[in-house]
Amino acid sequence: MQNERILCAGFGGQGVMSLGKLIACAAMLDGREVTWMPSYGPEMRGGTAYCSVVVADRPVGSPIVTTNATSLIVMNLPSLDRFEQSVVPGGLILLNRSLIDREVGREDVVVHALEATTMAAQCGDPRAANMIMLGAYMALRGTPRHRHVEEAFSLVFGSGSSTSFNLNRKALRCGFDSVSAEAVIRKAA
Amino acid sequence: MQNERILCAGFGGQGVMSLGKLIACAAMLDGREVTWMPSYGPEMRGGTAYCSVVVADRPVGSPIVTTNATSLIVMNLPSLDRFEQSVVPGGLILLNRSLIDREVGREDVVVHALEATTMAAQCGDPRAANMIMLGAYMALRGTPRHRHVEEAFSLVFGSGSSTSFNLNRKALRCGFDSVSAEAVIRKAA
Amino acid sequence: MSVIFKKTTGLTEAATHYCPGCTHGIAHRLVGEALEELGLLGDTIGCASVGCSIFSYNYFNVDMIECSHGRAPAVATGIKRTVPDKTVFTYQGDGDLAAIGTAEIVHAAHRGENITVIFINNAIYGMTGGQMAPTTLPGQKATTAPAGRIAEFSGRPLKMSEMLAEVPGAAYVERVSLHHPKYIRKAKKAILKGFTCQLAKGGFAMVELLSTCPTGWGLDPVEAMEWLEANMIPYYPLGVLKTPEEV
Amino acid sequence: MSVIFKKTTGLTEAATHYCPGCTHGIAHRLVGEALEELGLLGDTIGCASVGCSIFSYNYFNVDMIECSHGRAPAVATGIKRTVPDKTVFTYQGDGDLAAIGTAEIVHAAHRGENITVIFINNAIYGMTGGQMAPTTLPGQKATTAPAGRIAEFSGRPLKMSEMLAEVPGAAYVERVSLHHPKYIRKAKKAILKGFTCQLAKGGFAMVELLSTCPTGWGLDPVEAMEWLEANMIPYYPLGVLKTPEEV
Amino acid sequence: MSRTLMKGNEALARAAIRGGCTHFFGYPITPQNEIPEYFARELPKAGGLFLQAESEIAAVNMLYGSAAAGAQAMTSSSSPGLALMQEGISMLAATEIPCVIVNVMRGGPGLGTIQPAQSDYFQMTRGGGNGDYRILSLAPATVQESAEMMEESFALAQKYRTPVFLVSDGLLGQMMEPVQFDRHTKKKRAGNKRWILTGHHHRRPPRTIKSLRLDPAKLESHNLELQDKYGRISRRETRFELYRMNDAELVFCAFGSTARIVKNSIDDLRQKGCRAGLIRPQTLWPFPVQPFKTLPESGKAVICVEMNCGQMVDDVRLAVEGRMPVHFYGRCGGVIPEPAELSEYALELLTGGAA
Amino acid sequence: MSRTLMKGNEALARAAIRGGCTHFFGYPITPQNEIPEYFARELPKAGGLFLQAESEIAAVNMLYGSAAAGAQAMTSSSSPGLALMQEGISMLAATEIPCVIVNVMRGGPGLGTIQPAQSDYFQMTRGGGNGDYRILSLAPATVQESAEMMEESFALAQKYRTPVFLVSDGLLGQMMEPVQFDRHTKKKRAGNKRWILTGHHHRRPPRTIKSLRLDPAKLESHNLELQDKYGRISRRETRFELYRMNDAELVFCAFGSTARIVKNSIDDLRQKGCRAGLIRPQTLWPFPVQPFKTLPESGKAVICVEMNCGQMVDDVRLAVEGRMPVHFYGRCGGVIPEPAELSEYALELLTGGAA
Amino acid sequence: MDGRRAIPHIAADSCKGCGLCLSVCPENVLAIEAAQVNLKGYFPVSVKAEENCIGCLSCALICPDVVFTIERIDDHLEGRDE
Amino acid sequence: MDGRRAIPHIAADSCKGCGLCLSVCPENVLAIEAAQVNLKGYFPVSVKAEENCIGCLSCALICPDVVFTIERIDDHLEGRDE
Ligand SMILES: Cc1ncc(C[n+]2csc(CCOP(=O)(O)OP(=O)(O)O)c2C)c(N)n1
Ligand SMILES: Cc1ncc(C[n+]2csc(CCOP(=O)(O)OP(=O)(O)O)c2C)c(N)n1
Ligand code: SF4
Ligand code: SF4
Ligand code: SF4
Ligand code: SF4
Ligand code: SF4
Ligand code: SF4
Ligand SMILES: [Mg+2]
Ligand SMILES: [Mg+2]
Repeated sequence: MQNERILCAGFGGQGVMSLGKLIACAAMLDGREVTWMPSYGPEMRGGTAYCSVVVADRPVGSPIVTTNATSLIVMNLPSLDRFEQSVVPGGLILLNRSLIDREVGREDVVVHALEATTMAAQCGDPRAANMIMLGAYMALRGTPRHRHVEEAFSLVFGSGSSTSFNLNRKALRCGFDSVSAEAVIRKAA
Repeated sequence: MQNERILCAGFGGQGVMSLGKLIACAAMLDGREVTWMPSYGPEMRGGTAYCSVVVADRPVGSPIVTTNATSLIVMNLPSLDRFEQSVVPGGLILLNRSLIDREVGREDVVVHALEATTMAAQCGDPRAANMIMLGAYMALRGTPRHRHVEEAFSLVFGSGSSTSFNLNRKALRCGFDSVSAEAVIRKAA
Repeated sequence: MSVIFKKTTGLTEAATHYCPGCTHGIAHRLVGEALEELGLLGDTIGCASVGCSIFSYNYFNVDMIECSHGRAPAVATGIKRTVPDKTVFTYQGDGDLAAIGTAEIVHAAHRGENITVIFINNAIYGMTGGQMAPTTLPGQKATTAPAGRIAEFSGRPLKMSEMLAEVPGAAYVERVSLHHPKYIRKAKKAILKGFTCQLAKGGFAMVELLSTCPTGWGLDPVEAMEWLEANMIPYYPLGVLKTPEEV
Repeated sequence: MSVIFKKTTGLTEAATHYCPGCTHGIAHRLVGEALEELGLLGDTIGCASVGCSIFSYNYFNVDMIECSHGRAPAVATGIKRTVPDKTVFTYQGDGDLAAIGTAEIVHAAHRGENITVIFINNAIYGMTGGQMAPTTLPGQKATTAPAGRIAEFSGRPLKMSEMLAEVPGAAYVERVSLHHPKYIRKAKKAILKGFTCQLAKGGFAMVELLSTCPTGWGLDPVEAMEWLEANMIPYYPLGVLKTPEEV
Repeated sequence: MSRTLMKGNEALARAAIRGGCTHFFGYPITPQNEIPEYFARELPKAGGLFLQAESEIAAVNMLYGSAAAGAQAMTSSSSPGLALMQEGISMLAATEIPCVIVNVMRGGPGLGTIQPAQSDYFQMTRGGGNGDYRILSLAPATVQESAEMMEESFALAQKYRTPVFLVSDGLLGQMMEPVQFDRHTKKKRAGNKRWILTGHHHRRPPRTIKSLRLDPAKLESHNLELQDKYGRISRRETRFELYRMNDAELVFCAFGSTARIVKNSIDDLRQKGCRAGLIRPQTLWPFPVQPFKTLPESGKAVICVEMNCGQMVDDVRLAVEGRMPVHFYGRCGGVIPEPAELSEYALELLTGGAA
Repeated sequence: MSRTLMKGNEALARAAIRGGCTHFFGYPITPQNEIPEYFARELPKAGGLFLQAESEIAAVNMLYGSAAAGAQAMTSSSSPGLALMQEGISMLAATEIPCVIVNVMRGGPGLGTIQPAQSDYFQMTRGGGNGDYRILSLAPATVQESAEMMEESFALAQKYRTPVFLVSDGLLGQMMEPVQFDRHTKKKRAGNKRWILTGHHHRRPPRTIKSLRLDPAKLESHNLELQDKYGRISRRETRFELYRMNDAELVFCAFGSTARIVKNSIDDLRQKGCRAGLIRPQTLWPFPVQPFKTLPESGKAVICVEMNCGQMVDDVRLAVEGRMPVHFYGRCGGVIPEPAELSEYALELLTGGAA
Repeated sequence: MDGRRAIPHIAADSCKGCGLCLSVCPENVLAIEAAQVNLKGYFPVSVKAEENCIGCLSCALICPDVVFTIERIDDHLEGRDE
Repeated sequence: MDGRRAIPHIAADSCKGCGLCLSVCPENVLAIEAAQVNLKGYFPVSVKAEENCIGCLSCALICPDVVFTIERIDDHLEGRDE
């Protein structure tokens, strides 16, 4: 399977850290080698937060994905500004249209935009936008496996309330389903 | 002139430190290279104190004289016990008979004993025993010069009272004069 | 029309990095206003401590120095003893002042250093992520006291102002609170007094400001203010603990 | 005939290195007697501090550990939290406890550590040769205060007992003096109370013993006792500053 | 054996408990806060004690007292906190107290940054406190290895009656990686406890733990005994990993998280036809000299890569003893090198004829 | 010029005042107490300020504040006290504060002893605090040189905006020796003061002295600037003395008080027909590599002599680069080597064919 | 004492949407709209009932981010308040 | 209360001649002779008027070097003092 170098970025409260953890954890359950690395420090306070996830078949060397990302999952405008150039040609930019009102400037990457915050609100809580993004990512990349993502929920969040579990699951599904239905895909030039 | 390596030792309050300083300072005024090195630390409290003086014609290397002393000026018994073997053959042991009631065991050194404490008391203060010893040392070694020793008084003690200056001077003279008069000199075997 | 409130020139234009609703911002404004009103901005040297307020040197419109964790009072001493005509203050959190920096604050008070100490007591280590501070209240949760502080295990919270008021060299010690505009006005007066004490060469002055850390406490900013009022003030009573005759 | 006074088994046979007339020797005896009388010698771990009393581990007939300068209360904390059934005490000078070790003693009190602190206040740094301590009296000469301590420059002396009594976790704090047999009897009672407080799990207990340093003060031992009475007691009033209900 | 995705810091803490840690004393500092926080939650459940100290100085002294009373105790901190512990560490070394100290390094000097760095190599290998002493310094490169070394560190501390450093950094501490805790490798060692303070119970003379020896002869012989022990540790506990070294013409030397980045470069360089390999010190002190003595014939140059300004280079030079040139590539201040820049540097070096 | 018999410590203090020292902050510790005591008496008379701090940590931080406000400030301490200052020294280096720190070394580790030693060579040359920094480290061998180096240290500190170490020891500090204070060599240098804190007087933007740079790129470039400066210091300020080196077959390397003892041995060895010489580093950092690169043809072996367990040996080996064998002879724990034992060791080495 | 006495001006991009000003405004002058996000990603406060502002300064005193500038309407107040 | 009640024993080689015991003895029992030096070089205290000792323990309580052992003369005191 292909190695994935994923960068998840957004505002502090948008759940980009958990999003990354879920991918890493589920990929681990898929049997792959993974690392997850957060940005940390005061910049997380209110500012932009991001994390790096590497999924590979051999032990991972550098866990940092601030260059050569194969996927960028981006939830707000400042993060797009900062990381747009970090994606390899042919890579994927998955963006939250609800908070990003500009187009991606690059022509050599796959861009998928969706109204994640709005969709999450429809599912019951706008804070579940990260799950919408995760669902879309899974649909676009065909990995990690659904089953393992759901297993990862409890590993990452602990055994939380079943309502939040159901909400997350619903948002995940909604993001997943949206890909074929609503997506606007531009192939790289 | 000959290099001198002098060890002065006694109880904490007997003024062996000043004795050494006076020799060093006067020898410096004689134009020679000198060092003075104290023992320091809690062992000085009540216990035995000593200092090393080196007088030479070239810059002094090691300032420590716990072995190969050419002269040992010793004011109490524990110090004689400790340092008797530190003197080179042919060296001098100048001892305060008032507080040392045993004979020196070695045959290969020059021993000069005097009742320094008693003599000092006669001069006005038993605490001036160190000056008695200094006077005797000067007489025996012919160095440092009287004039420089008296100059050294004010350099070492600061400009103290004239009474103490006079006392010191008197004791010094008394020690000096005693050498020919009272000394019991045994030549090295 | 006349402007009855505007941003003090005691603060720079920089936006703070503090979390939404963090009272560090209020405290900053009060210090800036006090220095401006006393005409001291050009003559002041501030000592930033290690805590969320470490970047305060980006916000105060005065010369500033960053101090190692807890050591601001020693650094301030070095400065004040070198340029006694300058106004020197420290701005310290409760981790900084009441834990690692205990010796330095006690001895600045002990020597009667003529400096002003702004002490932000938010009952937690904000910057490092909500660990227990010496000022954390019994039962209050912290990342290193997951079940809440247990007095039998960690002791009852340290009352720095009361303790320092006992030190002979301390001239002025007052505790105020930032939880409500009415109290904020009083806090401002105390801070002014803290600086005029220094101008009068009165000796060591400290103003303790009861503060919130919404992030560390896991409360929203408004709840945090309520929590402060309901929990901190009863344990840390407000008021003047020591005052010089003349100030 | 019956022996009405003999050397306690709380002390070893070793002769102390203290200067003639130094009250460290008296304090040692009182601690040794107290531990013996309470039957604690076999179960006690003592923490020696850095000062003239560093060699106290040669004199007390208990297991002991040497602590870095000022840190004995932290070391004692580590020990007591590991073996809570042992009796743990520190023996600290005023340089050790009131200067470099301020943070450690305050926080041992703050946490209410169940230890006993024997605090020898001789108003000077004895071991290093008579430098000024935080407890040196105004006008008192020291090698680093050649003209005598100047309060305007160095502050008025720190009253550790008063300060620590303000700390909520402190259970028992008393100041006694060693200048006269009558007071020495009282000192002994206080030390006993300091240990029984620990046995009762009362929390932090400290006994401050006003002491002499004939060498550092440049006085003969008898003069030193008189100086203590005439100068130290007025500034450092004797008595109980804090007491637990039950002890 | 099942794998858990864990932060390096949390894996350290969990492994410490498995390794027998009973007492933790520490003071918060980024980027190691997950360690005390984990202990605060988990150590009491395991029957141990977590106590937050008022400072790093208090923490290291509590550690001293606790270990002296027989606990398997540890502390952890990050770079400036370690600097504050230096007097205490010198004391621990002098009194031969078995205990473990974790350093999750961040950039310096001064407060520097909270981002990862390796600029405490000197602090971790050359004392930093006063006097002649050495601390066994373990440097893991993965979360798995962090856990394993941490678990083992308590046994090593007991075996040699010595403090042990576990040298991590902000990258290793903050990242998550799958980790396996194998129940069977868990080694606990009681060690000789005849020196601990228990109270003499009137059954033996009082015991003293101390460092002060005013008689120079006694202090010298104590020092010689310590040096002896350090010699034993050097002979027995030096560790390293070799990666693709068999036929290497370009020999990297890197430790900890930097080493994992270097591995990426090596794979990359090999694809580009450059035979690169890695010597990874797993102990910083004792430094693994041996692999440098037996460098392959093919070797042309050594590149030392560190997240600092070259603190390990001297050790590498001393080990290489002039057999081939030693180069240095470093990033610092929280900048983490990219595999690509290392490859580039290496290729330039080779084509520039530096070898 | 008249000679005064002075203790090394007092000569240091007097020279500091001559060198322009205006502020002293310190905490008592043997064997350096004569320094603060001298300042307490004399600095106020010279218009300066002596303040006793509550600890070494407070002292180094007062020093920081005072120098940041423009004073020519210094502190002094001895080995364990230096260990306590490490965090502060790292801060001083990071913020580039010109100031002087005296270390009158005593034996270690831990409290060790108050007797002389040189076991802080690592502390004085490899940081000891966190991060990449270096401190210019002057090591006198006589009371006269102590005074000269001390006097000059303030100018060096200003010139490079750096803390400077003056590395003495209990022997040099406690001994008395004649010393001359030459009025004409007194160099004072104001240095660039545009960074000091004065209050902005509404005439310029506020100034900040700080070490924290959360942006790794900024912290890295700050580090590179520091390294640049250290390079400049290395090139310009490295110092050493050669003693009877012209035709030496046996090359001693020793610094500070040990070097004077070694000189006795050299004279002794020469009398016995063995051509010995000495390279004496007068700066410990930067270490004088050059004289080792140009060792006389006659050279057969290097003997590094230290009052520690061999902390300088690595630097000597790195400088000798395998051109001849490097041996070590050391005493520690307060034991001071005798000239005779050094001669004996040297002769055995030569006859044992070790060269 | 009723009626309009002052105008609160808001530097919306400095606002972090903490809600403290709302909570202390005695006249309910201020509001936060969930719709609008500022440059920093916060929902900033806005003036919803300007006419009610009595110029008590509570909002300005409690705002940690010095978002407010308050102007008094002089004609109305002149001579009544010092 | 007058007369002899106890005997002070002195371990002269432990004595540092500080004089504290002398200064507190209410009955002038003790003395220091300038003539005699002990092993450590101090002038130790000696009992000059044993018969005056009332067993008040003052000397023992203040002696920093635990030089004293005091014995009570029982026949004289029995039943009078607890
Ligand atoms: C020597 C050292 N130890 C620990 C830290 C980590 N540290 C940074 S801020 C802080 C606590 C800050 O808490 P507080 O002083 O209460 O300030 P707040 O953030 O709450 O305003 C700590 C422990 C450090 N930077 N340096
Ligand atoms: C870190 C450190 N700083 C300084 C010293 C030196 N020192 C030894 S004892 C002492 C002071 C002791 O004074 P005090 O605690 O009052 O005890 P005393 O000797 O008066 O009984 C000092 C400063 C030290 N050993 N370690
Ligand atoms: S963490 Fe707490 S103290 Fe720090 S900025 Fe946020 S709210 Fe304020
Ligand atoms: S120096 Fe002072 S405290 Fe120390 S032993 Fe002598 S008299 Fe006692
Ligand atoms: S000034 Fe008072 S009334 Fe006006 S908006 Fe602010 S808080 Fe509300
Ligand atoms: S108090 Fe200030 S930052 Fe908070 S919501 Fe109101 S204006 Fe915005
Ligand atoms: S017991 Fe009392 S009376 Fe007897 S010698 Fe001692 S002090 Fe004097
Ligand atoms: S008090 Fe003790 S040491 Fe002092 S003179 Fe009397 S017996 Fe001797
Ligand atoms: Mg706080
Ligand atoms: Mg004292």
